[in-house]
Amino acid sequence: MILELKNITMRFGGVTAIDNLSFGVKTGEIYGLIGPNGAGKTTLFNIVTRNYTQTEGEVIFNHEEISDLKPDMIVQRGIARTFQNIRLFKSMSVLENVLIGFHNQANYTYFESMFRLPRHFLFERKLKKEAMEMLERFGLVEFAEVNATSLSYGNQRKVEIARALATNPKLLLLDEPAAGMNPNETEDLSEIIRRIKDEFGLTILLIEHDMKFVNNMCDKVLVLDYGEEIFEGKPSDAIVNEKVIEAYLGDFKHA
Amino acid sequence: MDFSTFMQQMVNGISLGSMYALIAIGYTMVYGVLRLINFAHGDIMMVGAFVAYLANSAGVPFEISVVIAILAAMLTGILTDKIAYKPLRDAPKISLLITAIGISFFLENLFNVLFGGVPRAFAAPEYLTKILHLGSIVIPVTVIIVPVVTGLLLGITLLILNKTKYGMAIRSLAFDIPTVKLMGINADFIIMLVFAMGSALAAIGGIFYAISYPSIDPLMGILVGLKAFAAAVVGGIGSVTGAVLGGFILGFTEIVVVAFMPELGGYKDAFAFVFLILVLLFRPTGIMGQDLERSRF
Amino acid sequence: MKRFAKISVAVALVATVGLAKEVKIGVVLPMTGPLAAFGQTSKGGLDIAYEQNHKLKNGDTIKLEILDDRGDKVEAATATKRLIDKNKVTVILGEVASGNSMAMAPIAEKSKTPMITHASTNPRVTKGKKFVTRACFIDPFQGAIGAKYALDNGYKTAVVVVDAKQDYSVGLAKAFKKAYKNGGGKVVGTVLINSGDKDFNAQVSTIKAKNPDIIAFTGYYPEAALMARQARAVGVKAPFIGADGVGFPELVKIGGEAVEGFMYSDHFNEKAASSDVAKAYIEAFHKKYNKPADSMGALAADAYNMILAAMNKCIDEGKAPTDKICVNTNLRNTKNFQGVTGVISIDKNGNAVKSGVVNEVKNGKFVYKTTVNP
Amino acid sequence: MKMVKISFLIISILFIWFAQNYIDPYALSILNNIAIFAILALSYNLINGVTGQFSLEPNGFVAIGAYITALFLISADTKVDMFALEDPAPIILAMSLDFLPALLVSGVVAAFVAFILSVPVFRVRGDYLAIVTLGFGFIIKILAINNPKYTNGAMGLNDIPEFSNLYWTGGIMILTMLAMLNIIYSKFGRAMKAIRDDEDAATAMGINTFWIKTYAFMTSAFFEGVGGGLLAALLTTISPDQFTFLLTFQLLIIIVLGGLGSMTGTMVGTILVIGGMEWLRFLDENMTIFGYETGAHPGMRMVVFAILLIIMMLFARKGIFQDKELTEIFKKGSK
Repeated sequence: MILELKNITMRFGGVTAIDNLSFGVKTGEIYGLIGPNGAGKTTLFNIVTRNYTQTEGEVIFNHEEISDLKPDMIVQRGIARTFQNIRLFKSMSVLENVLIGFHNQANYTYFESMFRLPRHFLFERKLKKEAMEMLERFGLVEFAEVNATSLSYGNQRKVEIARALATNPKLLLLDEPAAGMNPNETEDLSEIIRRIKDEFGLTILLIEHDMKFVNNMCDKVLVLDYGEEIFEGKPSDAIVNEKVIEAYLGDFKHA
Repeated sequence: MDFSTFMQQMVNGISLGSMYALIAIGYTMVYGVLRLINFAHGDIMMVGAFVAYLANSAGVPFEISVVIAILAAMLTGILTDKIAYKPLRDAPKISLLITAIGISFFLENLFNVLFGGVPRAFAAPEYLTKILHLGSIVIPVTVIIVPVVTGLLLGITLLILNKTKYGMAIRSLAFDIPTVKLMGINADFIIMLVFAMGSALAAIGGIFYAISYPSIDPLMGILVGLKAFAAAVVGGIGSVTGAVLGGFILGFTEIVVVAFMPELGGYKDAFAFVFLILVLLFRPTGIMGQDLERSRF
Repeated sequence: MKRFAKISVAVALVATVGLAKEVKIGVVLPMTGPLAAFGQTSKGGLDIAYEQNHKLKNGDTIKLEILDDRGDKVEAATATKRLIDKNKVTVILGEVASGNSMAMAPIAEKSKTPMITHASTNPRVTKGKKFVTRACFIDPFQGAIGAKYALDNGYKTAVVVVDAKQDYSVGLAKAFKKAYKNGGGKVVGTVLINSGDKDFNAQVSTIKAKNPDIIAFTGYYPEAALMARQARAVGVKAPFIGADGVGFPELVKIGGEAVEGFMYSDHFNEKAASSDVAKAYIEAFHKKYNKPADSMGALAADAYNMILAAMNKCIDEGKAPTDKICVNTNLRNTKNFQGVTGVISIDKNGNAVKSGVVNEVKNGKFVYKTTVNP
Repeated sequence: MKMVKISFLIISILFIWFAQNYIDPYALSILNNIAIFAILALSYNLINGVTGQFSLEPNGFVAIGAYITALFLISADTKVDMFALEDPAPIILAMSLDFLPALLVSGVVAAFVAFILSVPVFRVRGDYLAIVTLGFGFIIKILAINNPKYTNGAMGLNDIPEFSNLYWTGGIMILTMLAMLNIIYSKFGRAMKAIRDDEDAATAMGINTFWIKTYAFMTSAFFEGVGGGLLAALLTTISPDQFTFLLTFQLLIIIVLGGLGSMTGTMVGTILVIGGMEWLRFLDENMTIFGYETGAHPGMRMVVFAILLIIMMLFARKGIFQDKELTEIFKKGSK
């Protein structure tokens, strides 16, 4: 059990976004979080990444309670994330974006850079090599020098995942990776995700609306509605589960 | 420090406080709506004082020159928004701030070139500069008029904000300009209204400042403006009552603390910024403010 | 051989007349900023003196290069460097505020360019400087005038107000205190202000607590007027006595009747001027500006005329008027020069030994009281 | 690409040697001014342009640097003679160092003050940074005025030995440029740019944004302190009023004109603005346009500059070099 959330409750003013939710993700699993809009998926995500502090409950990662860590600290612990609306660094090239991910793996100090001492060159060369290898893995080498935000939507998503991988994570959080992609781009993406999961021994927690993508990707899913758990289990069972359908169909009822 | 001197200083503190409050309201309204520190706001106060002086010395009766000054300040505020801020509505924050500083410098130096850097005597009419003698306490009449007028204006401003259609539009703009535009409200007109109200109050503040300290020069707006903004932040940026509260706290401290400990006189101008840093450390939203930081995730 | 010498001198004279050169005088004044009134009135007097005479004996014409230093000492230093290096002036005239002159003096001294300040009264401006002279008296003398006048009129206790931002005020306060104590007076307190301040509530309440017979204000007129107002507003009755930094019409405009009875020492007063040089200047002044001649303008005119006199002496000695060393020596050796503000002679440290006057504000006018000789 | 950098270095060193010996004093003083303002603008661009933190701190640190260097350089007996309000404190009399150590100490002290200031300032985001750093400048001025025992109060310091010549100012300018480029082309520079583009995304990459912003702030403060020292040794006289917001405003124009985040742009910006300030001086003086005497209007120069800045922000927000270095433009162009 690499990630465990116990009795998580989150209140914004009067609204209860998440109501006493508990679940766990096993190492090496691809775990899906699905549910209608406003079900609390992104809020849950932000609790894991410590951007939000939950009103009640515990977050345990690798058997360590991480509630009082800051967002940048948990990245060093091995939790990386991508954003729903791709947030690449617009003034930098694709290579530089990925190099940012490697930031904490280059241990040379500020003065060594300022005075160009040997360790600076040593690590910069090592970093550049690793970054190029990462780009190769994602087939982005030809775009290395290109400004990151000028790429196609699919490629930008790949850069964002490559950048997250550069932080050498154990758990990768993907926020609607397939959003806005056409079928063969989605296919291409799920193939890459499966490959990097095996190659880096990752655990993946993802939010997604595209049921076909969830079906062939996730080992397990948790379905949320109004911040409450209404189903946990295999995606194939979820589709036939009466409560899940009602929640989704219910969407039309509410409208 | 006998009783009469104490009362004396209390009254002076309230008077200076209300002047800061009048200017702080303008800052807080513009920041509340546009998230912009209107650096030029302090200079709009100077424009108010100068235009009143110019009109008055050109023979126009004092009351009318005050109205002219308020209109001139409102016009300056609106033009500043139209020319410098509107085109940059969705530019990065840093460009807006630099433009605001540019406008501030433009106003200061323009008035310096046109009217010269010679400090001028601000002639106020008899009934405003009379000095009352209540027992041993000696009180210039402005020290009473200023807080009363400020209270009145605060009431009117709150009335407009909470009760009128435009007020509601202004308050809703504070949350999210794009969505407000979707609902058919002419956002730019409302923003213009905010600048007009803020500038008018600043002009009145400027004129009161010139009556109490009757020598005016083109650079008088800088320090007073900054202190008024610090007061707005201390009171809670975005909240009008907060701005007034902050203004009084600052005005009060400057007069009373220095009266008790004259050797601190030299540090009078630093109080505003010390307050500011303390507020940022312990309560960034200020006394009355709420967190305007919209969620980023 | 003699004939040849005579001809060459004649040729030289003709040559110089033929191509009458321009001799530049660099002028640094605070035309804007808090001390703008001082700069502008000085220029007023300078323009009169320039119109009266801007030709030297050898036909050279004088050209004035006036730069504004905004009353800021760094700007004054930069302007002086510019005048010496870029405009290649022969002499520097200025500045008014002692603080600014003290920033300029080392620059003039280092480049061996004669500098004459017409209104800075702090002794340290010329201290140890061979190229810096002065056309006005110095603070020890002016401090003594004020102290003596106060004691003669029975004001036994005094509070001294010092503008901590101005060398002029600090120097004057020291001189006043020394003379006042020696004369038997008692300084019951010292209060600090900063030029540019507008609110003196704290200082005024301290003065009220000390309740002195007289308040010695050693700063400039903008602060003097505001403090007088705020003092009267709080019920302080004691009269004010100041110095040449206060004698300006704006004092009455800003101060109103709060400055009634404000006494101050000064360099010059129209009524007291008797010499025909002074009369000619005052008449020209009235014709041009139709308002009473002030001391800053008169001092600037004197400084200008002293420079011309020194240059003409250099020409008599057969040297060029642009020879800085010669002009400086003649300037330093000025003896019994009849100026608008009285007879001026420069002592060995470059200061002028001359008389001063005391004026008082009487229903909005500056009224001459008495003259005090060195 | 290496060749471009090396050749620039050689050209500038030759130019400095030539200028120091063969140019007339007035033009030389302008070059000195340009070199010092380049040092200030280059370092200011790091916190403002590269890291995207809109701070208005320079005049405060320049004042610190100027006062510390001046107090180290002025001899003890000149101090005794100069201090009028109160006699100098023993520590002030004891202070005396050569020019280089004095500059270094000024820089270190400025950087230390920056560190203390960064705790309240970087805890909170956005516009407050501008106002707090502006307030910081005022507080420094007020401290200088009210402690005559240490700073000779409002009268400031005169007779500062004139050490600054083009070797010092030009040399340190080159070092500043190299230091800035070295920082930008390293993981720290990238982290700073990441914070400028999207601070939350940078945090999500494991970057401790507080520390990176503090590094940038301390570096800027260090070079601004050194620049202040050079300025004091050039002008030979300093006073609390001299380090007003006008100095920061001039630096703002320079980095905006040159291009926020671009160091070569800042160099060009400095030459244009400081050179322009000097060249436009005629605007302040009496002008005869078609025979019409405009009379002296001091301040007209600043009106023109204020208008220039606003026009630039409206139409050329990116500045001449945008946020690219000269070398990058060559690279882009050549591909």
